[in-house]
Amino acid sequence: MRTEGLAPDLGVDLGGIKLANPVLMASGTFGYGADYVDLVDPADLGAVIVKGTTLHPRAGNPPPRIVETPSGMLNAIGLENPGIEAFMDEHLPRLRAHHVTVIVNIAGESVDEYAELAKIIDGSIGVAGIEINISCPNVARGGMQFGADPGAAREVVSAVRSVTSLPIVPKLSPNVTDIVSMAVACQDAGADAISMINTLSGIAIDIEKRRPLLGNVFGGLSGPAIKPVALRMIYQVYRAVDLPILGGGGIASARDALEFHMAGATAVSIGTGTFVRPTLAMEVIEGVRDYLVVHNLESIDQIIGAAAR
Amino acid sequence: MRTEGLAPDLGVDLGGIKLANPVLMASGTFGYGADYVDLVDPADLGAVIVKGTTLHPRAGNPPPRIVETPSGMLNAIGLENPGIEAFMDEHLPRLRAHHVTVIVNIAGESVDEYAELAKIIDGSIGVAGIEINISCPNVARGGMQFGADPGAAREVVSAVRSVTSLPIVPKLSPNVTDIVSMAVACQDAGADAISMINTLSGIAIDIEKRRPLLGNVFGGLSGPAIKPVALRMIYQVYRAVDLPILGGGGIASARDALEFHMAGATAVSIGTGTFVRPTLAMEVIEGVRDYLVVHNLESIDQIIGAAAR
Amino acid sequence: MERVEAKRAVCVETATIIKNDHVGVGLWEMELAAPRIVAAKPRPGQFVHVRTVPADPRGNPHAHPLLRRPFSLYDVDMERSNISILYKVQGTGTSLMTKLRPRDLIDIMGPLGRSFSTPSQANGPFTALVVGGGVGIAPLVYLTRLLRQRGCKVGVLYGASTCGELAALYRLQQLGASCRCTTLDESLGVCGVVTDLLPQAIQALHPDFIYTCGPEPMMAAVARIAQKNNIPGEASLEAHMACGVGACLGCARKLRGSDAGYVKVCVDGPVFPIDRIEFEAGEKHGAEEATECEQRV
Amino acid sequence: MERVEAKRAVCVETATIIKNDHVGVGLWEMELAAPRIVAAKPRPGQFVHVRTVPADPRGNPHAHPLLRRPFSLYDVDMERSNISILYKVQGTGTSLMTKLRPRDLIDIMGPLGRSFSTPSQANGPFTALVVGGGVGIAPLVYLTRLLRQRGCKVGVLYGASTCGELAALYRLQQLGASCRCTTLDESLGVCGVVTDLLPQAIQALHPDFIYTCGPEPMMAAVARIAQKNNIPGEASLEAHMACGVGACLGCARKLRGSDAGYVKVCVDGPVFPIDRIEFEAGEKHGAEEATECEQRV
Ligand SMILES: Cc1cc2nc3c(=O)[nH]c(=O)nc-3n(C[C@H](O)[C@H](O)[C@H](O)COP(=O)(O)OP(=O)(O)OC[C@H]3O[C@@H](n4cnc5c(N)ncnc54)[C@H](O)[C@@H]3O)c2cc1C
Ligand SMILES: Cc1cc2nc3c(=O)[nH]c(=O)nc-3n(C[C@H](O)[C@H](O)[C@H](O)COP(=O)(O)OP(=O)(O)OC[C@H]3O[C@@H](n4cnc5c(N)ncnc54)[C@H](O)[C@@H]3O)c2cc1C
Ligand SMILES: Cc1cc2nc3c(=O)[nH]c(=O)nc-3n(C[C@H](O)[C@H](O)[C@H](O)COP(=O)(O)O)c2cc1C
Ligand SMILES: Cc1cc2nc3c(=O)[nH]c(=O)nc-3n(C[C@H](O)[C@H](O)[C@H](O)COP(=O)(O)O)c2cc1C
Ligand code: FES
Ligand code: FES
Repeated sequence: MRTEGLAPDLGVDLGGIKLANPVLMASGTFGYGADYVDLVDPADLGAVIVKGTTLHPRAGNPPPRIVETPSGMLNAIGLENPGIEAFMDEHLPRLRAHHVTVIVNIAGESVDEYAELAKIIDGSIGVAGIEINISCPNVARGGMQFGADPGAAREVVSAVRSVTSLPIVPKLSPNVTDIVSMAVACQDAGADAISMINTLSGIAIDIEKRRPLLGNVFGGLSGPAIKPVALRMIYQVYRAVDLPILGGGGIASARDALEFHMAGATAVSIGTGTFVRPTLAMEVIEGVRDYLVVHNLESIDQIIGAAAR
Repeated sequence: MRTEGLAPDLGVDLGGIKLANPVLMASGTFGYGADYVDLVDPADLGAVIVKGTTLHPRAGNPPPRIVETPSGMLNAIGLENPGIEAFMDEHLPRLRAHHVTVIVNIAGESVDEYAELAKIIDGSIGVAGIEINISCPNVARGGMQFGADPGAAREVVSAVRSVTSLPIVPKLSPNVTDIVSMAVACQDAGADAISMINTLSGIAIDIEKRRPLLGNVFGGLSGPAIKPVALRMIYQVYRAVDLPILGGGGIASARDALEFHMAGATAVSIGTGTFVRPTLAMEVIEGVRDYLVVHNLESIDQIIGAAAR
Repeated sequence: MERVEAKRAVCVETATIIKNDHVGVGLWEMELAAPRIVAAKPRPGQFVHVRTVPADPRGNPHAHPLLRRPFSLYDVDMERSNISILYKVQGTGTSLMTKLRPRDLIDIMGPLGRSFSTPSQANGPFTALVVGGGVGIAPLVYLTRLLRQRGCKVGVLYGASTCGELAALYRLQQLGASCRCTTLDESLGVCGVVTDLLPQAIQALHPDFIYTCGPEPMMAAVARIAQKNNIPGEASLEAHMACGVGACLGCARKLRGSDAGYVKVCVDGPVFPIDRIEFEAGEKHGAEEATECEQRV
Repeated sequence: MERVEAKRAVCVETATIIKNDHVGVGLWEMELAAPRIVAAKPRPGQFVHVRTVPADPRGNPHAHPLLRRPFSLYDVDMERSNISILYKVQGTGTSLMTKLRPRDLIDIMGPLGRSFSTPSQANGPFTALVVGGGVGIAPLVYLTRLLRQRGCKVGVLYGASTCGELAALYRLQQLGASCRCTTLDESLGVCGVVTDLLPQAIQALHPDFIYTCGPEPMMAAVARIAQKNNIPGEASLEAHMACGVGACLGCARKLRGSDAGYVKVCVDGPVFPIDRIEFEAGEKHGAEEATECEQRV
């Protein structure tokens, strides 16, 4: 159903981050943009959100780090990354050279670390925005404690806000009782947009060994299995908060992406879906465009939150 | 791999409820035991947990009430039920006549209603225990508010405890930040066992109508999709609380049930899986027995919590 | 009138596919060897609940889609113990069904639901008018077979968008029903929608009873016209289903005058008296409105 | 030595199944027309990442299982642009693969990973010893083909539980490799495990290089014996994979002396120098231990 000739506007503004189209690669699932380069030109994407980056290099968790589950997977990577300096020196220049819109996902072990990371990024050229990972369930320190408590989230976001004028996008954990209060706290603290959802905390068990399957015991559940939960949370936050939402969690088709837009997402992120179909992001961009054409819509804005009003 | 002759002990004690085998039908998925009677003899099951029962009859939510999702489904039944009196008069005698072990799932709109329901049941013969539904996400009043706050859960469980000596089993909602504190609150209030998990709150959107698909907008996600989350919560509660656990959420095979036992469940409940394979519960009983035989284990106790220690 | 209440003898059966053919625009017919279900004496209007993925002896409990799909009995061959369904490709489940080949195994459950009411000998001579739209014709074919076996006179009004969708026409004619068709593109029969023919057919046949299945606006129009003419009737409804046996309460629907609560389409239906159904809001349909064809003229 | 770094030219291809045959106990061989992957000049030791469900043009993005499955290139037919994989039925994905028939389409991605090192002309005469256990023989067959094409002398030690699992034996012999086999049940070749033969084979062949793939305890034993004899070598490792291209960091594994962190099996491997691998704790294997056969005697 591709309709040539007509060209609806796929551009969106995600809290000050101008995106040529609303499809982003989720943090931790597209490396630094180079791994899929034979299959996807990262410059064609709305943006690439790079792997969660910490102040110091991290080795990550012991294997096994992934296990498949029904319509999903658990991962317990443990934020393996070369640290912010190596990212700035090695990866960012390459991304910049390829005209990729880059959002850096940062993870600190303390409020100060978040601020320090943001300060380092603020001083550089070629970063369009910062995604603040307050939700990674796979590391002992940092991560979840900030994502589970509105007060702590407010602190982290405020600290980052105070050191950068780059657009900042806190990424929320779904493992909470009240997602709206988390989003409100981020809004109050000066966030420019909200990213959601990160993975659901889960485990799997090897019934022959009678032990947890993951080296880290706990992992993060991603993939189509979590889509209904992601949509619900986006719907709730869209109705309660004025910030644009970067929505994701289980997107596996253009239809899925449209559901996210209609629930309230200004842009969408694709993670696990890329592992299954490396070119999924491109198919989603095309499929969303087709939907707009077929339904005589001029821009994506006309469907954002359509089902949540 | 059926091995005749050997007969490991499948009996378990779920906080005072003696079960001939550890496989139960989850509330709301097996009606009052009569709907599947051509296919499954309810007397062969560990127990039947009947549909959530309220003080007064409830009509339930407007349709559509169900929608399929990847490896799962959303339901928004809205606790349609004929009320406790009709249950006691019409359904319970029939269940009793068929020698079914019956657990009644109760849902109140207030603490008092929970107590009143428990009092009515306490006075009757033929009920083995009470599952306290403090977690139904599909009703406006009652349900979730008790399931999201340890203080409220404690109140409900205490109130029920004070009026009955029947085994009481609060059923926890997974839509919380800290499942362990919910379980601890229930333990402190005198619960005999913990049932978990109820459904995850989710939505789905009709991209043609640009509206939520369910009449009630929000529904409860069940089925294999939620299994990793259920296992994680059971694992956490098993390590923190001394009560036996009735574990469920996405069980679709004997292998799944074994994972639940090893994560810490004394007994398991099957819901959505029955819709897919009506005889699943019987297959699970047989498959668990086979595992014990093949691994030379005499009783199910030997695997309960094996992966969580 | 005779009618089957739900759940006389439900069974789950691993049926063998005999044929699975593309029989019309978007339409497929699947014939299955299902001796256990046939032994339960299924009645017209009842349905089977089908796992759309191949039955796997090794068991793949997570195959997508998870839930079963309901399909009316299109025909039953009592002698060979075969059943047939006529299905339209809609989404994932029905797409997967088209991939199945003869000799493949498929997991079905049934017979389920309450059947159409049919006249017993005692009713004397009986004239039925059957009104089907699109794939809604499915339950009406087996119904027609039974009515004809009982010696009833059966008139059929059968509408679709185009003649390639009238997949059941030949079978209906073979059963000795007198059929009149409508298509929107005038490719066969009268140009228009099936309810355009209804007032005249009522005049001509004086039916004792009207049976209908098809899109809701069509059935709503049939119900209006039937009631205007004081003719009783029944319609087969659809609802999203999980269990199919009354256990999940997922298939709720309000009936007229049932403030008390919802009925379950799977066990209280899928067949309901037309005067009790509250049809879903939809455009007016057929006779009462200018049809596309008239507008074209 | 020549070696291919990962990702020279990865492509995703809807390949057509040419054959999919049951070739041994629990073993299947699938041949695929995959011109784009063949055009990327895949090398021995590289793998393809396979969606185990039939490729569906209508798209069923939720088909189970979701993730791709990695399989080594068992053989490549450059002329016909076909590739083969030899796979063992383990769980859901590999079970589903056995259901695929010639002409079905399947979604594969590759070639992926770093290949075995192979001698270039400049290395002069070269003797390779190839040690495979069970389905671990898969990458070693294509390797043997290449080594033989380059004029190398290739000795193969090939072990399995029983002769019905030695599915690659004929193909190896056709390639002109001298093969010795072991089975645990004495059904073919020497009774025992494949490493029982290794010390003697090293004496006889004086290999320049040892290549191995199989169960971890087997490869660990091969590594120990190779190192004791000062012979360099490489082994192909497995890890659970999601992306297969280095993006997810899911396939991490520690190498000896790499305190700095983990390597990625998908892009840093799957082939690694045997002296750098920290093998998974397992029982001692073969030569160093009494085997079942000896115990039986
Ligand atoms: C009693 C009954 C009898 C039916 N008889 C027939 C028949 O004879 N021939 C025929 O072609 N169709 C029939 N249908 C409709 C048929 O069940 C749906 O077309 C089918 O479920 C669509 O499945 P899918 O996976 O292709 O669609 P998807 O859209 O992918 O399905 C998604 C979900 O929606 C449900 N769904 C979608 N459409 C319908 C619908 N119209 N009614 C109920 N559930 C739906 C599915 O069951 C599934 O849960 C009948 C429905 C009912 C309730
Ligand atoms: C580089 C590489 C090359 C391989 N080459 C071959 C080959 O040529 N022939 C062959 O038969 N097998 C090979 N394997 C192993 C093969 O990938 C697994 O047997 C297969 O993934 C099992 O899938 P399943 O769905 O049947 O099993 P399941 O147990 O149902 O799979 C569940 C999950 O575990 C993973 N998994 C299970 N076993 C393994 C394993 N041994 N290694 C990695 N992941 C696993 C699956 O990918 C999946 O994510 C190779 C593995 C790797 C990493
Ligand atoms: C292998 C893997 C690694 C991930 N790493 C990160 C990370 O470093 N930082 C982060 O914020 N989210 C991380 N995530 C979460 C994803 O960015 C995304 O939020 C989540 O997977 C849900 O989307 P999906 O279902 O489309 O994958 C990771 C997810 C996966 C599967
Ligand atoms: C249709 C439906 C109705 C349900 N009704 C109830 C209910 O009345 N009370 C309750 O405590 N749980 C109810 N549940 C939740 C189930 O008992 C069970 O906890 C949940 O579905 C997870 O298990 P499963 O994945 O095996 O279905 C219902 C679930 C479904 C699918
Ligand atoms: S489908 Fe479950 S009650 Fe009707
Ligand atoms: S499988 Fe993703 S990095 Fe190796």
